Amino acid sequence: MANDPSEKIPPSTPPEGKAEGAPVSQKPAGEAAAAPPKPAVPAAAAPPKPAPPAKEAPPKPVPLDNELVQRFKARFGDAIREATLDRKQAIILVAAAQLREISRYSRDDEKFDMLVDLTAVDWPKREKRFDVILNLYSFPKNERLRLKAHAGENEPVPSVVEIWPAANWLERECYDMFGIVFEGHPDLKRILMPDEWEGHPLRKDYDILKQDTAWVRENLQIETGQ
Amino acid sequence: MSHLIPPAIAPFVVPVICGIVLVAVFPLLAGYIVLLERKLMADMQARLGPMRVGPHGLLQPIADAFKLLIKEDIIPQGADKFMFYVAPLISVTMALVAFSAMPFGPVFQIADLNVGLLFIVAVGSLGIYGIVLGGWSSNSHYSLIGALRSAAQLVSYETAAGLALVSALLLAGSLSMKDIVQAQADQGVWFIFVVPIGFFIYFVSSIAETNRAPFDLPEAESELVAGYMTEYSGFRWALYFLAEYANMVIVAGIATTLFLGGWLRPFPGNHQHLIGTPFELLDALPSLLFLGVALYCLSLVPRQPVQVQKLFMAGVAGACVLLAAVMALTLFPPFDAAREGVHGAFWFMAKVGGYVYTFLWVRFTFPRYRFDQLMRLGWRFLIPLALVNVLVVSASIVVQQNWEWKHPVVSTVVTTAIMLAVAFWLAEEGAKPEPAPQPADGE
Amino acid sequence: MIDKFLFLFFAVLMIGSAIMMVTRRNIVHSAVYLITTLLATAGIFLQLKAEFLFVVQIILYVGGIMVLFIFVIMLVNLDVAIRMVQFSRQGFVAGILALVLAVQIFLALWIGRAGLPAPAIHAMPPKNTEAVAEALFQHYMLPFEIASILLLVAMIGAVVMAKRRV
Amino acid sequence: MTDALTNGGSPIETTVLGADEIILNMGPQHPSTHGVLRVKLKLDGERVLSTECIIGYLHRGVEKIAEHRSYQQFAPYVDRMDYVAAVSNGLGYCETVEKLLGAEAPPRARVVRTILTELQRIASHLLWLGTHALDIGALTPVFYCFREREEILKIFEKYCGARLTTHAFRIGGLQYETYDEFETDVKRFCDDFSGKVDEYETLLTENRIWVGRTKGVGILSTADAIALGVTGPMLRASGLKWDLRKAQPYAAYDQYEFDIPTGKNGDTYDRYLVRMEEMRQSRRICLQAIENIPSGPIMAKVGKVLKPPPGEVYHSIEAPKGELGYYAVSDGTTQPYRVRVRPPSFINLQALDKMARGALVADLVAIIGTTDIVLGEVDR
Repeated sequence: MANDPSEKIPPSTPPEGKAEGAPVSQKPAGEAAAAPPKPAVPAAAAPPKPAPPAKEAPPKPVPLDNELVQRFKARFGDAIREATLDRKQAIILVAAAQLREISRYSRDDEKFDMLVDLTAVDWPKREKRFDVILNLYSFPKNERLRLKAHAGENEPVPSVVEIWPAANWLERECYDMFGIVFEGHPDLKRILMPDEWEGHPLRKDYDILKQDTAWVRENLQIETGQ
Repeated sequence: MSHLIPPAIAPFVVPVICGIVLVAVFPLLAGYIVLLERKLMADMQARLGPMRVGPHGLLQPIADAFKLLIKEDIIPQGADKFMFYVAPLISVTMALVAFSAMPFGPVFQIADLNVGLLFIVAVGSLGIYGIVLGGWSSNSHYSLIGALRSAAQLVSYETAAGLALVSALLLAGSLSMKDIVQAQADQGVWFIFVVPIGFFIYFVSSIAETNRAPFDLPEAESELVAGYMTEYSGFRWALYFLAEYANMVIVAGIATTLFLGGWLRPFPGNHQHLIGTPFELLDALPSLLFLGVALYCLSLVPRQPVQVQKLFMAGVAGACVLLAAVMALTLFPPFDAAREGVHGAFWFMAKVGGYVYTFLWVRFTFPRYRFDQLMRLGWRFLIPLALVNVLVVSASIVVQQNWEWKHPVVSTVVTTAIMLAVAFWLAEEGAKPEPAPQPADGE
Repeated sequence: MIDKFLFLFFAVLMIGSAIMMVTRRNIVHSAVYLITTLLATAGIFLQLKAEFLFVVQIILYVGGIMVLFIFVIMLVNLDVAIRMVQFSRQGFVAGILALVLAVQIFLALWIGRAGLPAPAIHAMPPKNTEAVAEALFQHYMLPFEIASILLLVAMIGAVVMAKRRV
Repeated sequence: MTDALTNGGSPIETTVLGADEIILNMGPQHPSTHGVLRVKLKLDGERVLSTECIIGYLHRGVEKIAEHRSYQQFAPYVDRMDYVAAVSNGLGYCETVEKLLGAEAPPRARVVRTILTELQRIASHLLWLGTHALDIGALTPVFYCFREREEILKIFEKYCGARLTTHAFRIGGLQYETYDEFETDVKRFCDDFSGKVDEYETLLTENRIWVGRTKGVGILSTADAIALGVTGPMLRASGLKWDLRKAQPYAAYDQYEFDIPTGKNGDTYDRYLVRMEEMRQSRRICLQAIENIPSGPIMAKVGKVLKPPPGEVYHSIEAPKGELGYYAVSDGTTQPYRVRVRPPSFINLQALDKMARGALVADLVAIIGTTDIVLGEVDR
């Protein structure tokens, strides 16, 4: 039984390779436990640390260039736009067009076998306003990785449902909330909002008080939902 | 007293009184069975149950009935109106008609048919039409599935129940309810001790027949909302409920009559006297029991918060004292005629109550079967077991009658042992995983 | 007097619901009328003091067979049946046939009326359950067993046919 | 009236009798969809051919609200997502913002957080157990479960005044010191609780009907579970020994010893066993933590106005239902630019179709129960 992932597949990046801000474990204390999760480990883990000094240097994103990123770059070249480390978490910005290939590579070769989350962020002032964000997790390595792709207003993004079935509802939610179209999604329709709703609520230009008054009037028989 | 009544109508007096009492009182009785059920359930689930209406919720059934009466009677769109109206009536009528052959004692019986048992079973099984037609006419999927489940379940379990009854009938040699009890009196043993397996089969099947948990699939609330009753509301819904509880009492009555000795007093051979009195201890037991309840109610009186509730509680105690007095009075020689009837009715009701209590107990304890499991239990366990049971019991009777081999205890032990072996074997077989469905061969 | 009244009541009920049964469009309603017919038949048995037959009629036909009928009817899609034209121009032929049959029965009764026994007034033996058992298991043992085997064969056939689809 | 038999679905001839596929709408008002889940079932008789979940009836736009509240103001809102495990939600959010700020809660706060979160896990699992058993038709366990859950809620109430949506934690630590009898209360609860879990198991674990209803029902293989992003007890029941409390410890979990229960078959019965064992393990953690609560401050110095430097962070915790993640983006102002919640119920619910195909309607009820969803979290 696959009760311990790290016994199944030897980690390609040993957890100790965190020297230059390795991709990703959540926090330093977490690194120790990246070893096989067994009951004995926490006993050996670091004792509770004293509270950190109140004034540290404020965290900020820094460029990242470790083995993982290099492997990605070697494989995909220009499609890997940028790699950063923000609060000890690895972020790789990729070209939207190549998203599916990069995802497949991440899953099959880099063993990021679970798509934890897929979401988007709206930056309306930017030329390509949406960030599509894929949060990946690797059971064998106990690491996280964030793939990010820029997408414009009416620019379809390749769907990753065929790679991670988990993306199905997540992409639908993204479409529902931001209006991002995922190409190749088996059933792209709204999921949380009513099917006939106009507008995509999580866009920055969708005011928090705004609503589809016509829909509300027709379906709820009230003047306003406020 | 009997000379006051013209002979032309004399034979109809007791039946008519019984009938009126049944129709008038049974709904109330059903309400109190519900209250009892809720109280018992509450007790087993670490809570109090209804406490608000009347002291300890004693008036709850009346409040519920009143609420149901004045509720809106909703008919779903697209329903078959006529059927929708009639269906609950069928259920409740058939259930009440079945009571007409039920002996509540040597005296209290509406009609002693010579096919009484068959009549009760037949009429009781007609109640299914109320369920099936009600479910169908509601124009709702939940109702329809509930109705279908109900029909399938009833047909399956009636077979097992019928075969289980046969084992007791073989011993009694009659279909008349009175004769069956009389046979148990003559043979000096209740049939449950002769054919325990038959009783067990009947017990399980009767739970299934009355749609009670863990066989309450036709109304499984977590799957089918309320099954065939989903679209019913108000008083029609209450009629279904009434029919369900009436059916419970009927199956309990059948089981009591066939297996538990009907109105017979337990330990007929025990003649120990209540100290200092000429009465037998067991004859005096009902009175003592009612007196005890009365005392308990009296002790609760001061704890009631409101004056009205105090009075009510005292009234309940008074009623118990009255019952105790009636039970005690009939022990005196002048009332010998009434004694059989009153005490018989008490024991009959007590046994029915015990049977119903077990129903409720089972309900609170077990999860619900799945439909295929229920069918498998019926067809692959109970029916074969019941068939073997009939064979074994008739064999033992033949052996005893034809070869003059009079060792009833030995034969009972032997038959029961054989039946237990068969039961365990069948259970083992049933526990084996279902073989994967074969791919269609040939075409 | 009361006997005659009961007989008339059940007979009228029986014929009336039989007619209703064949004329209903809704197949479930038809089934319900069929149940009424069967119950009325049971009532006539009771009126003739054949208690055992009365109960068996209810248990077997009404309680068993008709439940299965309704069960199957509900499983089958009813839409089609309701939309179909009920009498597809065979009414004329059927009417003639019915008439011929009625005349035939009437003639048979009329011609043979002398041989019919007087209406049985005497009560049946009180234990008619035993009487039925005696008839079935003593006098007509062989036909009874043959009939059972026939039913068994039909049942096994049904099981085999159903099994193949699963 | 018989239109009902075919409405919505394309009638396909499936049996000789001509019985069509039935489309059955379960919910949004249905006793066993645990709120307002609506499942559109395609049935052949009682066998489920496919399911489609229709959700959103409880959508409140939590993520949109976050963009219009300050960091502290948003904290109470997260309690309303998984409202039966509000403490866990709060923990996830507070730690995320702390990470965004680069701050860390003091040790005392972290231990108290751990205790409360584990109690919340027990409470959540108790609620699950009660309703799950009720779905399968066992009427009694639910009352026993609520009896114990009540004790936990009382502890919450004594600690922060609220029982359900507690808002127990603050960004940077805790607002309230523990009350005087906190340790004794938790200890007394834990001491009693061990016997109570055994009691539930006596009612259910070896009950023939229960086993028959749950064993082999709704099987989810390890590979499917990973592919569908399923986390929490469901993933563990599918055989993967993975728990964020061990894999990437947060709060004070690295200090305590506990086991991760796993299942073998990934069926409903295994999920039941895993959750039962998790309750025992949570009790174990509580007992260890209560022994030694460090003294010291309960609040880190984070300031009154929170202005995290621009950037983003993803942080997740092991909530009772699975991995509860928050992805927060700051633009350097007092309000978050974007807060994304990774709701475990939402993603676990996606596996329903996989588990339910070929099952009976009755199994579907068991499967929905064992998925342990809270619609407040699914719809947000």
